[in-house]
Parts: sequence; C-alpha cells; structure tokens
Amino acid sequence: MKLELRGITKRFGSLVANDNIDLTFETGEIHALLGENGAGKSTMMNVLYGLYDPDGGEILLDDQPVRFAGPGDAMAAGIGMVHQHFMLVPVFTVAENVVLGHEPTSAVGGLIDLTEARRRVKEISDRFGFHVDPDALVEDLPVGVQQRVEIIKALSRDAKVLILDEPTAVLTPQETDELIAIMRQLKAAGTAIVFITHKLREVRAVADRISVIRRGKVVGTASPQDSAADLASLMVGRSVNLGVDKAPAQVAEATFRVEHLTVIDPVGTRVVDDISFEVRRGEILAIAGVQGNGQSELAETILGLLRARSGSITLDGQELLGGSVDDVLRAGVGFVPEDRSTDGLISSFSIAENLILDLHGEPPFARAGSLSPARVAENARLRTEEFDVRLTSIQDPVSTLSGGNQQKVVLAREMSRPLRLLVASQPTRGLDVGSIEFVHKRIVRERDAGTPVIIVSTELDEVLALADRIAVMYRGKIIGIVPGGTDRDVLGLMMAGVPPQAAEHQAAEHHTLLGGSDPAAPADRDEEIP
Amino acid sequence: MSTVTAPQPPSGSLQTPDAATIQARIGLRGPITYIGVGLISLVFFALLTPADDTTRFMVASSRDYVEISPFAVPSQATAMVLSLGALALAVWATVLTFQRRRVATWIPILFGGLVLLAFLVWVMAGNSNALPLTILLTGALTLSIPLIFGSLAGLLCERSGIINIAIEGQLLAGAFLAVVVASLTGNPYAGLIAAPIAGAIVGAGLVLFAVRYRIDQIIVGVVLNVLVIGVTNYLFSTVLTQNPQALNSPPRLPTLPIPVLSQIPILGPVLFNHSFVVYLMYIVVAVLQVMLFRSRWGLRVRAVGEHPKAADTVGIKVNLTRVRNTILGGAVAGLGGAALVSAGLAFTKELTSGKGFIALAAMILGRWSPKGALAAALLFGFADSLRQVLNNLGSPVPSQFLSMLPYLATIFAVAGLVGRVRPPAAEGIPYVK
Amino acid sequence: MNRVTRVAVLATATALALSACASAPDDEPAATTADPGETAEETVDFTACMVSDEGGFDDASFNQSGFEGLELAEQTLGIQIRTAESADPGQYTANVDSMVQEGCDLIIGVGFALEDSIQAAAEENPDMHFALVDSAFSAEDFSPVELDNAKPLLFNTQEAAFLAGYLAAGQSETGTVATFGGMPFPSVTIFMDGFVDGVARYNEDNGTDVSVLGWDKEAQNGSMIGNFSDTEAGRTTTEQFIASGADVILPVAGPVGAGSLNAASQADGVSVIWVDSDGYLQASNEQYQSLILTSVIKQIGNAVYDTIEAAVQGDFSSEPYVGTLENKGVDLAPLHDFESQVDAEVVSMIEELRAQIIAGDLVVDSVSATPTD
Amino acid sequence: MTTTDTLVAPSAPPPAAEGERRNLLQQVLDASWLTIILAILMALIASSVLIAAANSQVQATAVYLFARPSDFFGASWDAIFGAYSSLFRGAIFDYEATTAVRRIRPITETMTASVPLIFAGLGLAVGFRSGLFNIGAQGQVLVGAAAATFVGITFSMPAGVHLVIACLAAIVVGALWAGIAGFLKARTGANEVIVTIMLNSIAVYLISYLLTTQLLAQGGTRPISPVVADTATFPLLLGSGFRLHAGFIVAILAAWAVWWLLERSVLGFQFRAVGANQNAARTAGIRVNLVFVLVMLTAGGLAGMGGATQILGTDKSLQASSAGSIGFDAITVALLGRSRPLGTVLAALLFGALRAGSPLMQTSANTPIDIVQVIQASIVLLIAAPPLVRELSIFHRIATLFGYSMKGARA
Repeated sequence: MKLELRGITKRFGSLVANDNIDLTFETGEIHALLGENGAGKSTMMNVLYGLYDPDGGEILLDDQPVRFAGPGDAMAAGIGMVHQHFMLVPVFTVAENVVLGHEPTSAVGGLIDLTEARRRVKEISDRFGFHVDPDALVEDLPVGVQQRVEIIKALSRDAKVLILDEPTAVLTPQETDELIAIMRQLKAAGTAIVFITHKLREVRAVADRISVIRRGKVVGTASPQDSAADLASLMVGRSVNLGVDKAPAQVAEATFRVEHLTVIDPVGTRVVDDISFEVRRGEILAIAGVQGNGQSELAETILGLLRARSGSITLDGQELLGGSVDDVLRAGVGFVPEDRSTDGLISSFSIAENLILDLHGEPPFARAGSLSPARVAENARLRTEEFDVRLTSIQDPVSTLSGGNQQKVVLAREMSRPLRLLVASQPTRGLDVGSIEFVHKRIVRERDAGTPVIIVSTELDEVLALADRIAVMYRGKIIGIVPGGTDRDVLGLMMAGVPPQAAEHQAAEHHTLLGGSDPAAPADRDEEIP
Repeated sequence: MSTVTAPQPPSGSLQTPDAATIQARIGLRGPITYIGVGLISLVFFALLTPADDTTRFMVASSRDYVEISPFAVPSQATAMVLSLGALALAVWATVLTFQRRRVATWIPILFGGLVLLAFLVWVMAGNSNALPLTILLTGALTLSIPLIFGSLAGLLCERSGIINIAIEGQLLAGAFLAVVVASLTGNPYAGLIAAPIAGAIVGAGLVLFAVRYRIDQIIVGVVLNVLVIGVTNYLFSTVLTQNPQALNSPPRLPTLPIPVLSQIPILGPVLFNHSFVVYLMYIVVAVLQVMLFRSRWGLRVRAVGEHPKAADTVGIKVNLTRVRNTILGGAVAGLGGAALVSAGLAFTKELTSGKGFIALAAMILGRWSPKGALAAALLFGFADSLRQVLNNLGSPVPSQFLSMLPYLATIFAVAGLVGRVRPPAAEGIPYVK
Repeated sequence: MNRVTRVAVLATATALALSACASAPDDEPAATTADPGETAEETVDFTACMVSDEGGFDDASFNQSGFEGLELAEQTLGIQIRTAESADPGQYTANVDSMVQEGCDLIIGVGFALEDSIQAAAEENPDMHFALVDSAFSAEDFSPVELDNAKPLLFNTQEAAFLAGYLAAGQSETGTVATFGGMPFPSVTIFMDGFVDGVARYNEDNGTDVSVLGWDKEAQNGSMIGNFSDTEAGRTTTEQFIASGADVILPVAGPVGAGSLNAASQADGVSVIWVDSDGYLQASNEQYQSLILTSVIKQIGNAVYDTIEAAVQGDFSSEPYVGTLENKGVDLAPLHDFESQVDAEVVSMIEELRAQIIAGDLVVDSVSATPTD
Repeated sequence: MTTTDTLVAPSAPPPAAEGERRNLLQQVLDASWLTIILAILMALIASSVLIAAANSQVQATAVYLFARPSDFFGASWDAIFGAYSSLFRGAIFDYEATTAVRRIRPITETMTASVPLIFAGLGLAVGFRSGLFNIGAQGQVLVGAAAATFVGITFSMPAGVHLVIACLAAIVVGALWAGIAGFLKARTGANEVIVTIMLNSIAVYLISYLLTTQLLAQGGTRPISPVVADTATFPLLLGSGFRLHAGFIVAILAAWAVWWLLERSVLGFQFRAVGANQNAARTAGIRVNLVFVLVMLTAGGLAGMGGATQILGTDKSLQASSAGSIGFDAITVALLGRSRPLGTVLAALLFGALRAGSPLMQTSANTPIDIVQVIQASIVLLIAAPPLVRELSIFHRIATLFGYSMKGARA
C-alpha cells in the first residue's frame, strides 16, 4: 500500500506547524522522518492519523484521495500509529486495551468476548515473540512492554502503514535493538513503516529513506549513508557543535551523601531499595536507567516530596531526611523537576512569579509577609536577561513561552541562589537543539563553580554527554556506578539489570546495532545529537 | 573499554541484614479505629446499660405473610455479647494487620453490623416499644431508592469524564414532571416514563455547557441546581397551585408483591413487596454493573473517562460519548425523582431536600461502581430510616441530632472509610482535540 | 443541536397557536383591565397587606389559612390587597417595609417569626395598623408588651388538640396513636402537647393504656420531619408508626400530612387527624376523605378577616385576639364519614370536656401557648 | 505513565503584539464587560417570559391571542414593565415615593443586602482561587451568626468592644467550622465539596437545637434568640431612616484586605499557587495541606463575619434559617465576580439589588418571588459562557456582517 501526502498544511493560530508537506511512504520500506523537537513531525502524523484536520493539501492512498474524519477512518484505511505518549488506558488490561474500539462481542447484549480478545493478543504476541500477558494491567507493565502492547494494538487492526513516533526514547539500547528487529520483520511482511525520530544514529541504522523536516517544511531527503554531521546540519539548519564542551572535572570533597535509602510506596513496593552513593563538589553524577526504575522517586525523596522508610541523606553533614521540601530548598538544593509543566511551573502565573516560585517567602521578595512587586519584576528582568529567555513581557503567563524558554525559566530560578547541590531530572526533555546546548552549558558551568550536580536522565545520549560518573538504577537499586564515557552497550545491559562486570562481558560478545563499539562508526558517540 | 569500580562498592554488597527486612510501615489507623469503636461499644452500649432493662424487637409487621411475634432480649447481656464479638473481630483484624495480611472485606462489614446492633439494643433498652426491624430495613430501602438512582446517574456521567453536581436538579425536575404527567394522565406509569425526560433535559444542559462551552463542570452543576429549583418553584406557585386536582394529585404507583418471594419471612416484605420502580432499580443496578465492566459500551465509556485521547486514537468519539452518557445519566436521575414521588405524593417546593448531594457522596463512597453505589446509598438510607424509627419511638437523643445522622455518616464515610479515592482520571477536564 | 432546538420551538409554537385560536371576548377591552378579584359591589379605599414567613402562601398550612382570610376580605369587603412571600428571615423586615412603602392600611404578618419585624414597623409607624398571627409582642426580656397599633392573633390550639387526643384514644383499636411535627416550633408542638394530654385524659377516664408515639411532652422531644415539605418522609414516618401499631395519626407539618394520608390509605383501619383547617373539605384530600377522622381547626382565616373588617370599619383595636374553643377560634371539625363509627360515649364525653374547657373548669396547658393575661 | 488529557496545539496562542493586531470592532465586542452586560440583559429578557406567563392578564389574553394580539402584547408589556420597574424602584431609586428619604432608601437597601454576600462571596473567592470548591458558606454563615448572637445576647460590654468581640467570635467559629473540611481534606483527602455540603445541613440542625436551649434562646419558648444588645450592633451610617450600617464599610475594607492577601502577600501567593498547580506548589516547598487548612479557615472566617453582619447589622435576632440563601447566593456571587475581590463586591451589589428589589416586585407587580432565582442562575450560566452570549447576541450577529469573527474571540 502506498501512502502519499500532498501539500499538507496545518496551522495553529498564526503558527504554521506543517507547511506544504509532500511525502510518500511505500510498502516494505522504513521511511524515517528526521527533525528536532518542535519541527512539526508529530503534527504531521496526527494529520495523517485523522486527529487533526489539515488546513490544506490532501492524503492519497494508492493514488486515491482519502479524507479521515477521525482516527477510526485512518485505522480502517490500514494506518496504525504508536504514539510517543502511549495511548493506553492504565487501568485496563492488555487485552482490553488492544481490542478497545473494535471489540469482539458475544451474541448476548454486546458483552465483550474476552477469550477472543486474549486470543488476538496471544496470536500477535507469539508471532513476534513479544511475551505479553493479555491479562496484565497496563499500569503495572514496564514501558518497553507497554510499547509492545501499542504495536500489538496497531497490528491487530491489520495496519498496512505503521507510524512509530519517537519509539526509542524510553528504551535501553538492547530494547531498541529488539524494536529494530521487529521493524525489519514487519517490513519484510510488507508493512510500510514511518519512523519518526530525532536520533541520527537510529536513522542511519534502520532507515531505507530519510526525509528531514525543519520548521514545518520538508527540507530535504538523505540516505542512510550520509554522515551524521551532514544530517545534523540539515536537521538544525546550521552547523552544530555536536559535543558538550567541558573541561575535566575538578573534583573536591564529597558533600552530598545518600546512605541505605529505602522508599516504600503505599502499595508496599520498594521503589527505592537500599541505595547508597555520594556526590563530590565539582562533579556531575548521572543517574541513568529506564523510566520507572526508581530514579524519579529518588529525586523526589531528596527534595522531601516523598518520605523515606529508612536511611539517610546528608548535605554538608546536615541531615535532609525528615525535613520539609522548604527545609531542603533552604539547605541549598536546586531542583529541576522531571516534568516542568506539572511540577516546575505554574502555567497561569506570570514569568516573574514563576521565577520566585520557591523563593517567594525570602527577602528581598518578601518582607513581613508582604510581597514586593518591584523586587519581583527586577529579579525577573535580571534572570531572563541572564538566561536569554525570549519573551514579550515578564508579566505574561509562563505558558506563552516555548518549551525551551520555559525550561530556562526553571533553570534561571533554581540557579539564582547559591547552591550546595543541583538535582536536575530530564533537564532537556522535549527541547530543541539550541536550548539543549544552552541548558547543558549552564549545568556544566554550575559544576565548574564547585556545586555537586545530580542529573537524572533516561536518555543515554544526555548521560554520556554530561556525566563524570554514571549510576545505573534498576528496580529501585543501584546496579553499579561507572565512570562517564562507559560503553553504551554496557550501560544498556546494566539498565536491564545486569551487574557491571557481567555487562561488560556480554557487551563484548554482542554489540548492538547502535552500540558505542559499533566498528562502523567509532566516532559516532561524540557526534550524537541528543 | 573497562568498567572502573565505582568509588563505593555496589549497594548490594553493603546491604545490612536488616535492610532487606525493612518493610512498609504498618497502617495503624485501621486497628486503632476498630479497637476504639469496639471499646466504646462495650462501655457505653453494654456496661452502662441498666442490668434489668430489656430491649424488644419486632421482626414482622401485621401485614406480613408470616407473622412472628415481637420478642425481648436482656439489654445489657445482649449488648455485651455483641460488643465482645465486635472486639474479637477488632483484635483479629489487628493481628492480621500486624502480620501484614489482608483484612478480608467481610470483617469490617460484620464488625459494623455487630456494633450497630449493640447500639440498637442500647438505644431501645427499657423502651416499652419494640424496635420494628423489618420496618427499619424496608424504610432503609425505600429511602435509598432516589439516592441509588441519583448515584447511578452520577457515575454514568463521571465514568465518561463529566462531573455531575446537578443530580439534585435532575431529581427535582424528574419528580416535578412525574407528578404533573401522572396527575394529568391519571396513570402513574406515565409519570415514570416522563420523569427521565425531565432529568435528561437537565443533563443535556449540563453537557452542553461542559462540552461545547467548556465551563467548569462543578460551576454548571451548582448553577443548574439553582435554576431547576427556581423554575420548579415558579411553576409550582404559578401553575400547580392554580389547579392542584388536575396537576398535582398523582395516583400511587401500585405495590406489586412478587409471588412466593414476597412471602419469605423478613426478607420477603423488605425486598419483594414494592412498586415497580424498586424492581426497576434492581434491574438497572444489575444491568449497569454488567454493562459498565463487561460490555463494549462500558469499555468505551470507561476509556473515555480515563484517557480520552487514547479513546480518540482508536476511533471512539469522546465528546459524543460524554454527551450520550450525561443525558442518559440525567434520565436515570429523573427516574430517581419519579421514585421519590411514586407513592402518589403531591409535588412540594424543593422536595428533594439535598438528596442529590447525598447521592453524590454515595457514588464516591461506592467508588464509581453500581454495586458500590447501591451499598453506599443503602447505608445512607439506613441512617435516615434509623433516624425516623428512633424519632418515632422516642429516644434519649434530641431529634435534631438524629436528623444529623445521615450527614454525619456521609462525612465519616468520605473522610474515614474512603480517604483518597481514585476518580476517573479525566474527570472534569474538557476534551479538546 | 440546532435542529433539535428548532423542532422543539416549532412544536411549542404549534401548541400555543392551537390553544390561542379562541375568539376575543365580545365586551369592551375594559374587561381585561379589571381585576378579576373585584367582584364586590363597591370598592373601598383600604389596602390590607400580608407578609408570609418562609413557608409561603401555598404552604397548605397557616400561611395559606391567613391568605384565604385576606382573599375573602378582598372579595367581600371590596378592599385592595398586597402580599409578599418571604424566602428567608432576612426578608421579613424588607417585606414589611415594602408594605409600609406601599402605603398599606393594615399589615398582617403570618407566623411567630415575624414578631420582631412587625413590632419594629409598628413602633416606627404609629399611624398604621398591624396584626401578627401566632405570636404576641414582647420586650427583650420576654415580658409581654402591648402596642397601640398592633394586634396579636393567638390561638389556644392545645384546647382543640386535647379533644382530638381524647377522640383518637377512644377511636384507637390498637391502643396506640401517634403524632409528628414538621419542626419543633411552638405553633407545632402546641398541637402535640394538647394531643398527648387528651390521650392521657382518656386513659384516666377509662382506665386504658393508650400510648402516644412521637411526642414526649415532658422532654418536649419527639418525631420531627425537619421541614414542612418532605412528604415522602411524612409517608415513611407514618408507615413506621403504623407498623409500630398506631392507628390514629396526627401530622402537624402542613403539606407533609399528605404523606400520612398516603400511608394510611395503604393500611387497614388507620385514620388521620388533619390540622389547621378541615382537611375533609380540602380539594387536594378528596381521594382520602374516608381516612380523615377529624381536624384540629385553627381559624386563622376568620381571625384575619375579622381583624380586617374591624379595621375597615374603623374599629381596629390592638387588644389580642385569642382563638379558643369558646369563641370557635379553635375547634374540632365534624367527624364527617366517621360520624357513625365513633363511639357515642366518646362523642358525648368530648362535648362534656369541651364545655368544661369553655367554662374554665378544665385548663389545658402547653409551654408553647402564649400567655395572654 | 502519565495520561495527557488534551491534545494541545504545539505552540501557545500567537502573542498579541505580533502581526495582525485585532481590530477595534473585535476588541470591543470581545471585551468581558460587554459580555457581562449582555448576559445580564439576556437573563432579564429570558425571565421576562416567565414574568409574563405568570401574569393573570397575560394568561387571559393569550387565549384569544390570534383574535386580538394587541391585548396579549399590551398585557405582556405591562406585566414585564411593571415587574422590572418595581425591581428598579425597590433596588435603586423609588421615583414614585413621596419623601426624599423614601426615594433614595432603595439603593441603601441594596447596599445593606449586599453586606453578608460580600463577606461570604469573598470567602468563597479565596477558596476558588486556591482550588478548593467550598460549598459550605451557608453553614459557615449560620454558625458565625450564632456565635455573634451568643456574644450579643449573653454579655454586657461597652459599645464598640462588644461589637468587636461578637464579630471576632463569629470569625473564629466560622473559621473553625470551615476548618473541619480543610482539616479532613488535608488529613484524609476527603472531598471538600461533599464535606462542606454535609456541614451545611449539620449546622442547621445544630443551631436549631441550640435555639431550644438556654445558650441561644435564653428562656424564650420560640426558636428565636432574643434581640442582641444595642452595644453589639453595627452603627447605622445614614441615621435611623435607613438600615445601611457600618458593616458595609467593613465589607469594602475586607474586599481590599482580600485583594491584598491574594495579590500582595506571601500567604496569598501560596494560596494561588496551590490553586493553580498543586504539584508545582509542593515542589516549590509550599505546604499544600497546610494551605488547604489555612484557606478554609480564611474562607470560614469571612463567611462567619458575613453571618455576624446579618444579625448585628440587620436582623438583630437569630433563627435556624437566618442564613437564608446567603451561602448559596454567595457561590454564584463569587463565580460571577470571577473570584476577584472587586468583581465579588460588584456581583454582591447586583444580587443585593435583586434581593432588595424583590419585595416590591411581589407587592407592587405581583411577580412570583421565584423569578429572582431564575434570573440569578441564568446570569451566572451566561456569564460563564461568553461564546454562548456572543452566539445569542444580536450585536455580534450584525457585527459578523462587518468582518467580526466569533471564533477569533478569546474565551
């Protein structure tokens, strides 16, 4: 089946997200759409999937123009999509999620035929070796498995075109390998695969054809053989500095210590399991791991959002456990939360107010319980200038800013006071290259000023770019702490629970396609666009 | 490339023996509550009751098929046995909690039942009147019917993501139209058919503002309640009072005892000797319970309420589902309104008197499931029935305090038993494509 | 959505059109400007005004009785009337004041709750006349106060309720009678006090042991619905009384009494005693006439009418009116359908008691009764 | 995994400064003041249908509508004009009154009626801004009124001091009553909507019980408290011809204080932060549970003060139903005022006017009092939905002919 987009245009207000896009997807081909965050890839796919109504252009299926009023039409036409944020109902079982929307029903009263639903899941799961339990609750499954559920969902509807939107973002290198194997299997079976990503390495490993999108336009096509640097400059529109400039760490004494920390969630799961580590002044410790292995809980426990069951956390010898969030912040901890829109910013508050969110009770902003609007504004002017936040007015709601500028607001706030520790979770998630560069630079500068820094990231690229040491978490435990620059296959195995020594052995035997020791691209790692 | 040993050994080797045994803290709220309530029961209901008092119970009324004469029990001894039984359960539950084993659901239910019986024995001790148990239970069922329909209406809406605070208004509108139509046609069943229409109209208003104009659903609900009260009051004082014989004297929905079943002692009259609307409630609860959790329709509705975007991506029309469910919910609440006046009662101003809000509480307490709503509504109905019975037979507690009973029960239920519950995730958030 | 709206509008319009095709009245349009109420021979330049309490004039209880008296005065005396319903106590003063503003000649407040407002207005407007139903005026320390321009309309309801209690006890087969109220207001509990005393008197006279459910006169505590609107609660309460063996019920809760009639209709041999007016004659009770044993009548309407009449004739006096058995201000209604069923001995005894009360030989007391002397 | 509930356009709305500046027509027609005025007008028009329908003459003429429509429309006009002109005479200015005092008295009545609404509305507004949907103003007003009454009838103190103590008692008791809901929410997560609704009912029964005891009835047999001592009443502002009392000034000051609290104080910053985004507030070190309790205490204190003004300012004695519908009207007042102090004061004045005008509407024009509730509800519904107002508005319809775009309007 051939799918073609002709002149697709989609606007949101005055912003043109897709500008006259022409693309063709052929049967049995893996077609990569490469573009950085915010380039308009996802918008285009949502148009293709019937979620958005295009403002112009048409979609052709086997040369016949089609119109999709909703995803139902798109699915009926044989288009399946695995969304970046999984479209799974967490409280449903795998089988329920898979059949949702085209449920097999028994003769009586529209009751769902669960046997048939399970059979469908099993069939596809067995065909591709997915090992998915149809009766498991989706919310209990690891993200990698959830993704497979999404693929089963698409395949169970006989998708002839499968769109994968940033599918590798949450996977370990080994899982990514498995995904690539699945993609090739599907391709061989005659499925057209649309692979949306901003990772050059993956594109070059699996794509048959590459289309690069920038600012809503198709700016060119490339072949997998093109060099990473060429692809990167095509994607970003200028030549990019692909590494993070950072001097070797000037490590001083360890001032932050976590000892035997255990956190148990209300259900009784040990989400953080007897963890110990320390961070020294002037170094960046990255906490790596697949999402959902306790990193977020660790960060939240340091901040005092979660209560620990036992253990201790000390900063400069002062115990942080048991204190309130306010106490921890006052002790000099800067905290960049994982999800800035829910935890880091109040979207309806002004930029100026967001810049004092955790400082609002302190002088000079407050005196005797009263806020000083002048000081708040003054602070906002200084900080936004220093962090190069592009804005119209500091009194505008922070929601009017782009993602990158919002993250700068968070960083500007957290770095606007003398820090004794910086904890940054997923500091560059969803940002464009320019913003990523900026954020990384600021974090390194904070390290160089002698602050111990903890970066929590699920992106190996980011971990490798920033970390002086890497602690890998798996099921609430630290599997091992390894130096920065460790082979990504080793890290990948550790993220899957293999201890460091064993991981090294295994990695030496089985290189992944994208692995750091891939002989075809020895220098690739440093060129990675995160 | 070689792995450099981390500055500290991997955490595993440092693990102290007791680290692995650290477990989640034992929740003490449960045991303390159980034992506390058990002790109160023992001291107040048993030990402080005069030893020679008796409590009389009546388990059948004169109209029942099987006649059982009232019997008396010694108050103190009975309350003592009941309280000790409850305390034993409390201890058992505490032991289970400390052993980190699950406390089975029947334990709190039985515990509550025992304490309640002890309370009844105490409150009626020395009273020359007998406590009519079947009447108490029948009253509980009758009084809970509008609440059950109301909370079913609430959960139909909320399962699809629309918060329905307008249950009160829907009940009232349903009751109003039921009365008028039944009076005009002279047929009580016509009222039963008309009431859902009135409720559905209020539901349509709610969903219009919630989906099309994306106004905060709580606000719309609150205001719709005011509007319905205003409109029905207006119609009552301008139209109904002009011609009460024709417009405001509905016939009674006849009682239809179910053959055989209604002759079972105690249970028969309590459950199977009612009008059609009660049996309809049984059917609606059962059907909704099955449909919501087992059917295609139910799966889609719940998907819309939990994760509308996911539903949209598989071709389910999110807003259409919400519109349909809210209107259906309104109709079910309308039935509750009809049930409220099914005995052939005339319409009076604001006759729902806050039942819609108690229905809302029942829905939350029942955790958004039809059978849970049924149980919770029965609990409130029981509290109300108990208030009436004690009021009627004379009790040492002033009537105002007995009147507070259902409301206090609600607060205890919402705060104590339920605590933080998990409503449908997308509740109250308009879906914008 | 739009299509639905349009269809609905169309349907409504059609219905209206069909019903609006009648021909215009033949007479001059003047007929349309005339108030249908003005059927009296001549109109008198006198405006009588009435303010209800929270119940409103359609409460099927004392507000309604008062309003009926006012309407009667309008029709037969040819006066103008003005009415205001209060939604809550905060409006009493404003409503009374708007009557003052309207230039009423006589302003009647219905219900004890209006005491303060009427009293204040009367003190401020000495040239206007006022009346107050169900309460006398009092100073801050509860000592009675008499005003020159305000007339309390009081009722010794307990006297009639006493007779009703005696009758109920005599009529009861089961030896149990019951009563309940809307809210524990004096104008409610006064009925219940008298009723309980009447039953006690019957027991005393006949050596019986008829018990009263729902009211404890000593403790002044008993069965209360909690409002004057929840007929369903009235019905279930009555059902419970019936199940507990009661066969004569006295609901003192205005329209909630309909719930009692409803419940009684479902049981054998249960009768209801109505309050305020003769329930047997009320249109809304038509289907339940056979269940109404009697009614404890409280002639608010008559008292209102008489007060207005006196004021129109220039004979307004601020002397309290007290409705008693003697002046028929309170009374026991005829037995109607029960005439043949009630024991003649009981009937004659009731007559004797009535005479004793009128003669002052028997005093029925209630803490809720207003001291009048 | 987290669920994303809405598909949001990948970028924020275009900055206003950029490019196509909205033209003047668009600006004027989308202004919120116009929406509010239109909403009020539409609600009055919608209610006038009910007013006409309730009128006996309109009913009489409707029977022969087609035979002689002029009768019907004349009667309708008379009924509607009569009702609204009485509303105006009762609430703003009585042009038919004979004395000057009587003429201007209505507007002072409006102000008087708005006092408790301002207080309770402010309390609710604080809650709404902090993300707490407090339906319990009714109960808080009542217990506050009871506390003020208790102080007012029980103690004898010098004037002024007595008033202040009575008000303080009302504030404390109202705050504690509301605090129950805040505490339960903080400790157990109990839904505040339900708890406050239940507390309303409990308050009514509690007060009606206390009114039968020595505590509030002081020996009276009726369930009404004695009149509060003169030393505890609010001084009248315009002399004895008017009921307007100093509570109005206190209410305005309270509105200013609430503005300061929300916009200029550290505590208010925390309130608003919790209201806008609990997670972010918690991450920023704000004690969200403590804020819940503090917000409810503030809201309850204000509502309690509203109850105090009702008793100490106008009613002078307490009944179980003294709170009337203040608490429920206050919800709509706060919503109408968009939870802003100034808006709340203006909305309270509007509702005060409806309240002050309704007696005359009844007595003079025979309009059923229930109409007022319908008007109030319609106004709030319409104001909450500006797009609906624009769709219904003739002005906007006409303006579309001149290039006005309804879709371009910001909600």
